[in-house]
Parts: sequence; structure tokens; C-alpha cells
Amino acid sequence: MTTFLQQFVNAAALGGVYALVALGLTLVYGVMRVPNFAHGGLYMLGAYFAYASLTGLGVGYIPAMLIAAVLVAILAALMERFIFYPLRNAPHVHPMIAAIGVLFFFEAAVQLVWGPDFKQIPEPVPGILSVGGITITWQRLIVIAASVVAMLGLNYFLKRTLTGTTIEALAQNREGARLVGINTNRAGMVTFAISGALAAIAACLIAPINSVAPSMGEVMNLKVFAIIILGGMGSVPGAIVGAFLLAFAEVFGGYYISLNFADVIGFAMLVLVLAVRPQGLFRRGT
Amino acid sequence: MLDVQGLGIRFGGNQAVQDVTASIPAGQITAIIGPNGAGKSTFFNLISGFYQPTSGKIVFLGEDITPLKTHQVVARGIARTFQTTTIYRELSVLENAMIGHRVRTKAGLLDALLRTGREKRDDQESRAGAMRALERVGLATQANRPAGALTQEGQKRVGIAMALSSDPKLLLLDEPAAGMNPEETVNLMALIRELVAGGLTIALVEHKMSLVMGLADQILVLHHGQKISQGTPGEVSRDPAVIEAYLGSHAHGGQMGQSTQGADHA
Amino acid sequence: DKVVQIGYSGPLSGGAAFYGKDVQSGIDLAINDLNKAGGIKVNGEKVTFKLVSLDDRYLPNETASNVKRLTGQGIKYVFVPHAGGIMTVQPMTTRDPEFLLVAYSSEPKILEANNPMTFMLPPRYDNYAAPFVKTQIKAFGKKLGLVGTTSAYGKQWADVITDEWKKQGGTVGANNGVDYGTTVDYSSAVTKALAEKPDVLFVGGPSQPTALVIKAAREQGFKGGFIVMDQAKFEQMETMIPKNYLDGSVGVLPTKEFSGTQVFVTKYQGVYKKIPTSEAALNYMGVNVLAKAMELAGTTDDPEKVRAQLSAAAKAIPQSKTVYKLFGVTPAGHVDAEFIIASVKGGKYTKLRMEKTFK
Amino acid sequence: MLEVRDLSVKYGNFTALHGVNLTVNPGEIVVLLGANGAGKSTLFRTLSGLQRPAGGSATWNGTPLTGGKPEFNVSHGVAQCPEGRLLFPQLSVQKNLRLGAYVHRRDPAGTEQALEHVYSLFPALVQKKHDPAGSLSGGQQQMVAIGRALMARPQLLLLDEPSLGLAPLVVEQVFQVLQQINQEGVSVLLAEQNAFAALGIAHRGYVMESGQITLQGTQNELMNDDRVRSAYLGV
Amino acid sequence: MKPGTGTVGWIVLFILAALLPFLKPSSFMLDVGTNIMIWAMLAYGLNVMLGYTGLLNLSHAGFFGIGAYTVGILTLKAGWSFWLAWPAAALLCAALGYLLGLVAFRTREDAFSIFTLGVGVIIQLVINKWDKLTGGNDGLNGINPPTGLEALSKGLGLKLSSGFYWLALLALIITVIVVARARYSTFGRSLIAIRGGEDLARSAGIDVYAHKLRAMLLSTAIAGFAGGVYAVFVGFMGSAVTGPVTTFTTLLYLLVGGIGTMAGPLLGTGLLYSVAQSLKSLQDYQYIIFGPLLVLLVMFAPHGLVGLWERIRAGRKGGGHA
Ligand SMILES: Nc1ncnc2c1ncn2[C@@H]1O[C@H](COP(=O)(O)OP(=O)(O)OP(=O)(O)O)[C@@H](O)[C@H]1O
Ligand SMILES: Nc1ncnc2c1ncn2[C@@H]1O[C@H](COP(=O)(O)OP(=O)(O)OP(=O)(O)O)[C@@H](O)[C@H]1O
Ligand SMILES: [Mg+2]
Ligand SMILES: [Mg+2]
Repeated sequence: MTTFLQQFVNAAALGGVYALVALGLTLVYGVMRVPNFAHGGLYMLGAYFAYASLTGLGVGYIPAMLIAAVLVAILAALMERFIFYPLRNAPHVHPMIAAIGVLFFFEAAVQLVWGPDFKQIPEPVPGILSVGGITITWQRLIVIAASVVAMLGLNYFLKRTLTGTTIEALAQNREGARLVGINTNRAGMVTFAISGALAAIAACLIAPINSVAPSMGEVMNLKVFAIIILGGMGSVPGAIVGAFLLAFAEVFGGYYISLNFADVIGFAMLVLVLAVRPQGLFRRGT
Repeated sequence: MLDVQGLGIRFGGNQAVQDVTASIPAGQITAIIGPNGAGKSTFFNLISGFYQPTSGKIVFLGEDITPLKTHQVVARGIARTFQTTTIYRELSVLENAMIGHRVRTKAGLLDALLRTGREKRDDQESRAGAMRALERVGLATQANRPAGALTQEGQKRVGIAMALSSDPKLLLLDEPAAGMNPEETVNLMALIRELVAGGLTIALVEHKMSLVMGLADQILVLHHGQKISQGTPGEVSRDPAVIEAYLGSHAHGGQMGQSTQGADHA
Repeated sequence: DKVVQIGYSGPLSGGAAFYGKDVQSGIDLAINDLNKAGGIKVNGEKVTFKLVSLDDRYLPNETASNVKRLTGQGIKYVFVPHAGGIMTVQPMTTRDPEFLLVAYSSEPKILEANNPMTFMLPPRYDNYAAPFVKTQIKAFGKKLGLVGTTSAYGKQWADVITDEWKKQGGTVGANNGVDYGTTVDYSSAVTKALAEKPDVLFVGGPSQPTALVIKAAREQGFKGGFIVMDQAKFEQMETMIPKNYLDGSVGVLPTKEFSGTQVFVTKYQGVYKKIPTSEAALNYMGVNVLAKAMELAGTTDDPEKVRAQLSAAAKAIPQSKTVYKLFGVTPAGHVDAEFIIASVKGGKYTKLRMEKTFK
Repeated sequence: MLEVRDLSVKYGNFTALHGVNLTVNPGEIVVLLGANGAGKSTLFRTLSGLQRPAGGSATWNGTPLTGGKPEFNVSHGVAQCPEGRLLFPQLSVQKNLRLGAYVHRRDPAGTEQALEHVYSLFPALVQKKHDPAGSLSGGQQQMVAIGRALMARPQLLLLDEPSLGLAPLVVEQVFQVLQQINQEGVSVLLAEQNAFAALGIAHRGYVMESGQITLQGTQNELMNDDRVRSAYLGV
Repeated sequence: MKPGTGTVGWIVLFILAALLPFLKPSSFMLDVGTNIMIWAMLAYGLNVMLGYTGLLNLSHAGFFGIGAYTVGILTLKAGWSFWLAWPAAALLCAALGYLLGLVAFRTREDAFSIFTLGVGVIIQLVINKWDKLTGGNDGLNGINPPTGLEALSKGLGLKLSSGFYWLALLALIITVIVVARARYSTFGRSLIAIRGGEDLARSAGIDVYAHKLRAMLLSTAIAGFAGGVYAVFVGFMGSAVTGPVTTFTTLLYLLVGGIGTMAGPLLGTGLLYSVAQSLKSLQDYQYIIFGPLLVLLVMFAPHGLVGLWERIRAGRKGGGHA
């Protein structure tokens, strides 16, 4: 029983990690339909910028996170301006390939600057919480909480604020959006900037749990794309449910079946869900 | 030719088509009219197998086609066009029509790979069938132009040619005259008449009363998904329910434009 | 004057780049040392070296391609640091053109291929099993849990340790290995392994994830010992997690703790600003042995002759050039050196004795 | 006042408009007639800033409209109900309409009022307000498009074939409303295939052929012009 | 549209390519040539789905792997001749592709891509974990060259690498013929219709589902066919090449060459593979250059090399379509 509960907590923490990364992507992929494969790269850069701020500038954890968020946001906005915007009318695979090119570039650049070795970001709140034999580190609790907060915030932003609606409108019909007076250039950049900032914040929160390495984004990339489709494109609650679902499938699949096949189980569940509900969990069928 | 019985479909809480029983007689032109959102396009979508009805039955030439998939319905001889012009803009006019002919050919992947006699025959037949259709709509000379380069009206004709090349017995046209000026509308009416004279049965949805009144042998009126009237143009345009729901002052004028002007000056 | 090119095909980008780079740094350092010292004299001619590196992203087919390219440029000595690549190119060594394959991988199968042109640098990992198991059973108890990485190499390790553990009378729980390269959080694997209440955990993969596994186990209250696979380096792990977490572990002694390695360690740190691991040290050794063998063979063009002189070369050069104490090279092409393992207690490394070594 | 001077527009090497001259005086309804492909939509797109001209100018009360920034044009009082509707298919009808008032986002009260007005004009939309616009029937979508343009509360309203796909009764209403808002001071430029209805409410009109204005005149002049009668009125 | 025009060019190209080994190029050159042809075949297979049918199947490399492993396992463990195992591998992939399609075609667009991505990951992981059959992480080592290949090369006074080169060329020629025939046929035109718009194709009377299934079958068969050559060529099979990364690489080749074109897959693979090889010596800088290069290619040659060529040929005549 303790083991079961411990696994439950583990799954929740992993779900939090997935959700945090997926939420940043929801905005550009789920809503704007831009398959930004460089999102994993932005996530990775976020971790490195924070690392550099911590070790190079000697600032604290929170300032480092803010610096990283701002830098990555700027970078993401520039990407929108110079790559995705010009490709807005091209078929889907074009921006996807361009994004992969950017990802290659980011990884190589980071390796050149910081080397290929793993880096450490220490936990800002070290220590563990232990209740009745169940343990969880504070950092993981923070991740879970942050993912829920980010989800609520993002959902509110998209569904209840005008800027949010603007983003959705822009994604669904760019000309229509311009025609009602939306500055689509700016809105597009703002959207990417928000997504970039979310990626960086996610990276800063997750880095102390996992490692900081040039390939850290790649590992996440496929999973978070899958999560967004699993939850239903454009649905923020869907993304978070998808994230936790995948995490639980992996953890409990690994626990009851075989750890060797944990990843297989995760993707098998994805495939299964899509076979039954092709439009994802949270989107109404058309 | 086509009989529907108790046909209905709901989208969530919205009963878009409800308990419609009607028939489309062979060799005639049946017009379907009704206010916006009455369920006309949905009615066509049901017949062509695009949507599965939630109730009712569709019988075509004595066969129950309700459960059939769209391509099977087309194979039985029902073709259609869409309300907004949808064609393959980047393909040539001829290719568009050839795609429409696909349902009459059998050659598959294996035939393609082995270049069998069937493949060669089917290919020639597609070309011939497509050209026949293009001639019928008057586009034969434009066969090799990209369809997207044609005018709106030309594109509408491409859409009709695509439907015609499947050798249909029944043709469903959804607002074929939308966006056409009076002159073009008259041309279209002539085309439709010709098609019917050639043995085709046509059902069409249209808001242009000049066309409807000038062409239809029979009119079916939908409102809120239900059939509220059916009859000859004369009968329908005198039906108070139809006037109330749809025609308004147009009931008495032939040309809708004139009556608007009249209302204006009133 | 003559320049001899040394080929290298390893992962220089992607998830394993850190590993490929570490290996490359050892080769590079040795070549620079040799060149700075004015090169070597072969048959009266001055010979310097040049490294030609190609990225293979850890993919054996890329390694094969790279090796063809390198040998096509007339290169006769190629370093490859992963078992998959090594075994893919082994059959090519004796085809025209011939070349000497310097293999950096502790996989015993490399030797089983009986390839006459292979020169294998690290000790076989099956050497470690017996002393590791003996120490940990004695110190902690008879129940073993497995949370190693699931790379080819990690799985072999797990098998060897399992066999040895049973042989010495212990019991082994289910294998809860996970891929250290792609796993985002190790907690659940650790939880599963700990559910069987093991006394000792087998862990290991690259240092950083290994440290995270150890951390997760300690955080979940594990008090027992660890058997750490040779791929993970204590000297790197101790910078990542609290040192006391490592207490009760057995693994390979950090390079800097070997006697006589200080010269190398200082030199390496001066250039690369980081602690050298055995990746760098063994490849540094490999290049030096190779160079010496060329001197002894009196040729740089005939890899077969050079190969024949490897053992003599190993014995002829000082420890400053081999880093570790070398006894020679076996006829099968395997380095015969003193390799020491250690257990950690109170942050200190205690050397363990090896009773018998496979060569 | 809308002043279009020698406006030319090119798509690649194809010239869609050749030096078009046209004016809409304050408070006027002006109709633009033309066959398919004449260039009407091109002119409208240019006036909204969606298309950059190759030459010439277009100004609204002296403000140039040709800067290629639609948002600028809308905020200066020029709104369009475009060909092809350009709705946001997955957003609800209500959100589509509200976005029409994007330039008035600092005036929520005015927006609410406009919204009420649009709903009263198209009661069919009331029960659809929470449905995604893409699920509506063709005619209902056209209503949303017109409604969205009205939401911007423009001084100059550009309508590109607003009656497309609308039931006759609704067309009648739309034209009545156009007259009504025109009387409230809004200038209207209207492209229509339904020439009778359009000329019926217009003060003046232009005829465009192959990207050029070939005829212009008052309502009466056009109504009685033989060419117009045969080509556009179908008599 | 007219298959006639290009045919002569293709024949000349293939004859020249077949003569290349007699110029005695280095074995590395031949190796590059062989690699290009194998990956180009994979790209042709992907093109059948993406270029003609408009669906991005991200499990494509999985079928390449299944084909390769089938050849590896059948020749190594069951003692089959390569010449028998090879077609068997293609057939197996066709059958599996068909089965996958039965389920996968319930989804559309991005969901289809992600669905197949999941399948691709599963295929790779299963290959990786099924130690008994596939050798797991160790892979399959020592897959022998096809019988007769060495004798053929030696007989002509050439090395084995020439033999592999010809084998790949033969396979490529077969692939190109098959793909060309499929494309320029009644069947192929229907695929193009599906790519242009599924709903429209359906209402035009095309059995969309059945056509997609057949396209998938053809595409995966080609992938397996390419995999078979790969297995004997490298002589070693590891699971790494069977994963989505390989699919993405192939996608790159296809995009750079020109999606939906006949020459695109070969051109794109040829260019990118060579560029990647020449960048290799730059080591740390290879992706610093390769990444932006991709971005530039996508932005300034959106229709790939073939599109670029057509634009140049159209010359000053202009007429760029939007
Ligand atoms: N896919 C769908 N999902 C939800 N609602 C739908 C869908 N298709 C149609 N409807 C609804 O069904 C009703 C009928 O629509 P339909 O398109 O059949 O109308 P119509 O009679 O063709 O109108 P119009 O003359 O404006 O084209 C409308 O209220 C519409 O909103
Ligand atoms: N994006 C474009 N690229 C190239 N040519 C175009 C483009 N848009 C329109 N055209 C061409 O410009 C000409 C004018 O088109 P426009 O849409 O302005 O005509 P219109 O008068 O609105 O016609 P309709 O009554 O069909 O709406 C046509 O010949 C059309 O083919
Ligand atoms: Mg309709
Ligand atoms: Mg127009």
C-alpha cells in the first residue's frame, strides 16, 4: 500500500513535469497550430540561461528564473518574427522542419558554449516531505503546484481575456483577425514570447529534479506534442489531463507490467486513446 | 426516384433536420428552399451519405441507401456540389473532372503497378468521361488550365463537371447561383435545363427566387429542419406559411430585385 | 618529417556527446603532448600526429561509414568508443585497407570476436563482479535490487552482477532497470525496486543520472549500499549530490586516487578545467602506447606490425604516459593493467583487492 | 470622404486594377457593379489594407488607407464585411461579434449596445450565440460576417456581396438596415450581384469591368442605362 | 503530368550511375552513393504518403526497421537466402502497414501524425526490448552480404562495395518505377485528390479509406524494401535507426528535394546527405551550420530543389503562384 501511494505521488510529480512543459507548447501548437519543435530547445535554453545566471552572475534562484524567462521570451518572439511568420501560409511540415533546424542550432550552440557535460541547478528548497513513509521532495511539490497554477492562469487567459481570444482568432483566420483591427504581427510575437517564458520557467523548476544537458529538450519534445494531441488540440485543461494521464500510465504501467516497457505503455495508451477518440479527450468531435 | 422517410439528424441539442418525408421524382427539377439554417444543406449531406441520419430512411431507386458511405452513394448515381465552391484549384480542369470519374473505374494499385489492360482502359475512359462532362458544362476548351485560374463562375462549372463525370442519375446542387450576376444566372439556368433534358434528375437549393421559380417543377420548403410545404412553384408561393417564414414580399414578384425596390419605395 | 593521422569516430553531438567528448579529450591531450615534445622518431624520421574526428551520434551504421571515410583517407589507426560501433567495424579491419581498431569499451564480446586488429583499452567489466558482490553482501546483506540503465552495456552488467550475486548465495529482486538517457524522473523505478526491501542496489549509467538515482533512493529512505557500474564516476557524482549519499557504495576508484596519476590529472585539469575520468585517462594511455609501438615497429604504415609491438610498448613507457600501471597487452589485444576498485565510507575511498582478473 | 485616385493593384504580373478613380461622399451609399473577376474584391481588400497597391492612392477623410495595415484602417473608421467571410470558425458567434469591436475595446458599454443591435437585426443568431461560427449554415455565417463589420461601428462600411447566400427576406432586412445606418451618418460602399436591390438603396454607383471603372452615375442614371440593364439587372 | 518527358532523363541517369563503379572511386564514395540511394528509397516511400496522399506517417522508419530486421533475422537465424528474405520483408511491411492503417486512418491530420509517432516509438522500443528475437540493444551482428554479390564484384575486378552499390541502385530503380507507375495512374490521381481535400474526394465518389490503406501499404512496403538493403549493406542492425529521428531525417530529405515530386526524394537525399557528410569534419560546428541551412532552405526554397529548378526554368517569364 505504501508503495502504491508512493508511486501515486511519483506519478503526480512526473505529471507535473510533463504538464509544465506541455502548457507552454499549448499556446503555439495547440492554439496557433505552429508545430514548434524548437520548443524543447527553448526549454533547454531556459535551463542553461538560469544556470549561467546562477553561476556566472551569482544571482539567486528566482532572479535567475526571471532572467531566463525574459531571454527565452525574446528569443521565441524573434523566432516567430523571422521564421514562423514568413512561413505562416506554408504547409504544416515546413515550419516543422524549420523548427527542427532551429533545435539543431540551439543544441549545437549550447554544446559549444557550455560543453556537452551535464550541469547542476541546486534545489532552491532542498529537503523532502515525508508523510507515513511516503516521501516527496519539496521541489516536486512546487512543480505540481506550478503546473496547476499555470494551467488555471493560461485557461483564464485564453478563455476570459481579450488578448487570449485575440490569439485564438489570429490562429483561426489571420486575415479575419487583421480585418477586425488586431495587430497580428505583435500578437503573434507576444504569443511566442509567452510560450517561451513558460518553457523557461518550466525548465528552471524541473532542472533541479533532472539534469541540464543539451539533449534535455529532445527527451521532452515528442512526449509533450503527444500530450497536447491526447488532451485535444487547443484545450488547456486537456493538455494538463493528458500530461497526468501519460505520467500515470508510465508509472503504473512500469510498476505493474514492466519498467522496461514504461515508455511503450505510455505511447500505447496514446495510440489507444486516439483510436477510440480521434479528436483527443477534450475536444468535441466535428 | 429518391424517397426519404422520417429523416432526421441532431447535432448535440440542435435538431437540424427533423422528420422529413419527401420524394424527388425522376426527370424533374426539385428545388429546396427555406430560411438560412433551415437544414437544406444538411438535408443534402444526409442524402449523399456525408452525415449519418439519427432517424429515418433514404431509398434510391428502390434500394435503401441510408447506411451507405458517400462513395457508395455516388456509385449508385447521386452526385453533388457544395455550397461554397470546392474544387481542386491547383489541378487542371480536366483532372478535376477525371477525379469525379474515379467512381466509375476499377483499376487499383496493382493495376497501376503492372500497367494492366484495365489500367489503360480506365485511364482512357476517365479522360473521355471527363471530357464529356466538360463539354456538357462548356469548359472543354479550358481543360488544361489550372482550375483556380478560372472565374468564380467557371469554378462553379468545374464543380458541376466533377459531379457530372461520375455519371449520376440524380444531381444535388447547393446554391449553384450564389455570387452570380443575372446574366450568369440565366446561363446557369440554361445549363440546368439542358442537363435535365439529357435525362438527369436534379435537386437544388437556392435563394435566388428567379432561378427557383423559373426552373423548378416541384418545390420543397424546409423550416427549422421540418418540411412545411411542398408543391409546384405556384402553390408554394401562395402558401402563407412559406410567405411568412421565407418569401416575404417576394411571393408576388418573379424577380426578387424588383420587389426589394418596391418595398423601398413603399 | 611525417604526420600520422589518427582517426576517431564517436558521439560528438546528441545525448551521448559528453561521453564522446571526454574520450576525444584524452586522445587529443596525448597527441598534443607528443607533438609538443617534438614528436616521435620512427626509423630515424620525425613523426607527429594529427587527430581526425568524425561524429557518429552513437549509431553503428554511422561509425561504419565514418571508418570507411577515415581509412579512405589513408588513416590506419581508428579509435571507437562504443561497443555497437566497434563490433560493426571489426570485420572491416582485416579487409583492404587494413587498420588498427582501438576499442574503448569494456564489453568482453569485443575480445570474443578474436579480431587480430583490435586493441581494447579498458578492463573487462566482468572483473568487477566478484569483489563488488563480496564486499556488499558482507557489509549490507543478501538481497539485491536492480536499477541500472537499460543500455546494451547496462544490461550486460546487470546480468553479470545477478549471476555473481546468486553464486555467492544472495537473492536478486526483479530487474527495474530504466533508460538513463530518456527517463525524466527516476523516483518510480526506485520506488518499485525499494518495494522489495533490498539491502543493496545495483545502479549505473552516465554519472549524472546515476547520481540522481542514488539521490532518489536516499530520499525515499534507502539505507543500504550501492553497486555502481563502471560507467558512472564517483569523482563526478560527488559534485552533484551530498557526499554522504554515496556512503556504502562500491565502484571504480577515481582516476585521481590511483597512485602515480597526479601528473596526468594536473595536466588535464590545466587544459580542460575539469576532473579527468578514466575515459580521458585510458585513451590518453592508448595513444601513447600506440606511438611507442610505432617506434618499436619502426613503421607507421603497417598497422599489423605496430599491433605486434603493443605489448612491448606498454612495458617500455613510464607511468606518466600510461597514467595507470601497465603490465603489457595480451595476445588478444587487451590492455593488461592494474585496475583498482573502491568502496566509499565517510567520503573516503577504500581500495578493494581484486583476487582474479580476466584478461 | 473616401477618395480613390488612380489606384492600381497587381497580383504578381497580373494587373487586377488599372488606375481606378472613385469617391464616396460622407453619408452616401455607393454601389459597385461588375461581373465576376472585375476586381471589386480587390478594390475592397486594398481599401481595408489587406492588399498593397502598385500605384495610386486611397484616402479616408485625408487619411491614407494604403499603408498595408488593416488594423490602422479599422481604427480610423473603415470596416469591411469581406468576401469569403473570414470568420473565426472555432470561436463562438458571440466572440466573433465581440472581436468585431476590437478597436472599441476600451468602450465595453458601446460594444454591448452594438451587440444587442446586431442580435436584433439577425434574431437567428441569438440562439446560436454560443455555437462555434463554423457550425453555422452558410447564410447564418454571412449574417455573422455582416454583424462583425457593424460591430466596429465604422464611419465607412465596405460590404463585399453581403447578400451572398442569404434568404430573400433577410436580404431585404439587410438592405433596410444599410439604409438605416446610412441615415445615421455612415458612408457605405457596396459591391453586389443583386444589382436591383443594391441600386434601390444607393445614391450613386460605379460599374467596373476588367479592373477599370467604365461607367458611373446616380441611381437613376444607372437604372436607366441600357448596358447596366442588360448586364446587371437582367432585363 | 506527362511521364514521358522525364523518362529519358531517368534512364540516362541510371545508366551513368550503374557505370560509376568502373571509374574506381574510393570505397567511401561508393559508400556515400549507396547510402544516398537507400535513404532516397525511404524518402520515396514517405513521399507516397506525404507527397501524394497528404498524410505524414511518423512511424515510417519503424517499417524500415522491420524490413531490415526481417532480413537480418531470416538470414542469420533461419538461414534464408537474402534474395528470398528481401521480398518477404517488403511483403511483411506491406501487411503490417495495412493493419496499422486500419486503425490509424480513424484519425486525421496532426492526430494522425502523432498517432503514428506513437506507433513509431512503440516499434522502436519493441525492437529494442525484444532481446530474444532482435538481439535487443546489442543488435544483430554479422549479417552476411547477399550470395553472389561478392562473386559478381570480384568477377568484374571490383570490390564488394561496388556490389552493394549496384544492389542499392537496382532497388532504387525498382522503387522509382513502382512509385512513378503508382503516381501516374487512375489510382495515383485519386491519391492526389485525397491530398487536395478529403471531404471533396469523398463526395467525388472516391473510397478515401480504401485508397489511403493502399497508399500506406505501398509506402511501408517500400520502407521495408529499403530496410532490407540497408541490413545487408551495414551488416549490423541496431534499433536506433528505426526510430522517429530517422523518419524526421527522411522528412528533411523529402522536403529539401520537393514534396510530391518524382525527382525530389533523390535530389534532396543526395544534397543533404552529402552536405551532412562534408560538415562532419567541422564537428562542433556541423549543426551550427546545418540547422540554419535547413531554415533557409525551407524559407527560400519552399517547394524544394525541384520547385527551385522549375522556378529558374520558368525564368524571367515569372508567373509565381501564391
Ligand atoms: N456540423 C454541424 N454541427 C453542428 N451544427 C450544424 C452542423 N451542420 C449544420 N448545423 C446546424 O444545422 C442547421 C442547419 O444548417 P444547414 O447548413 O443545413 O442550413 P441551410 O438550410 O443550408 O442554410 P443556408 O441557406 O444558410 O445555407 C443550422 O442551424 C446549423 O447551425
Ligand atoms: N490572390 C490573387 N492572386 C492572383 N490573382 C488574383 C488574386 N485574387 C484575385 N485575383 C484575380 O484578380 C481579378 C479580380 O478579382 P476580384 O476577386 O477582385 O474580382 P471580383 O470583382 O471581386 O469578382 P467576384 O464577383 O467573382 O467576387 C480576377 O481575375 C482574379 O482571378
Ligand atoms: Mg446551406
Ligand atoms: Mg469578389
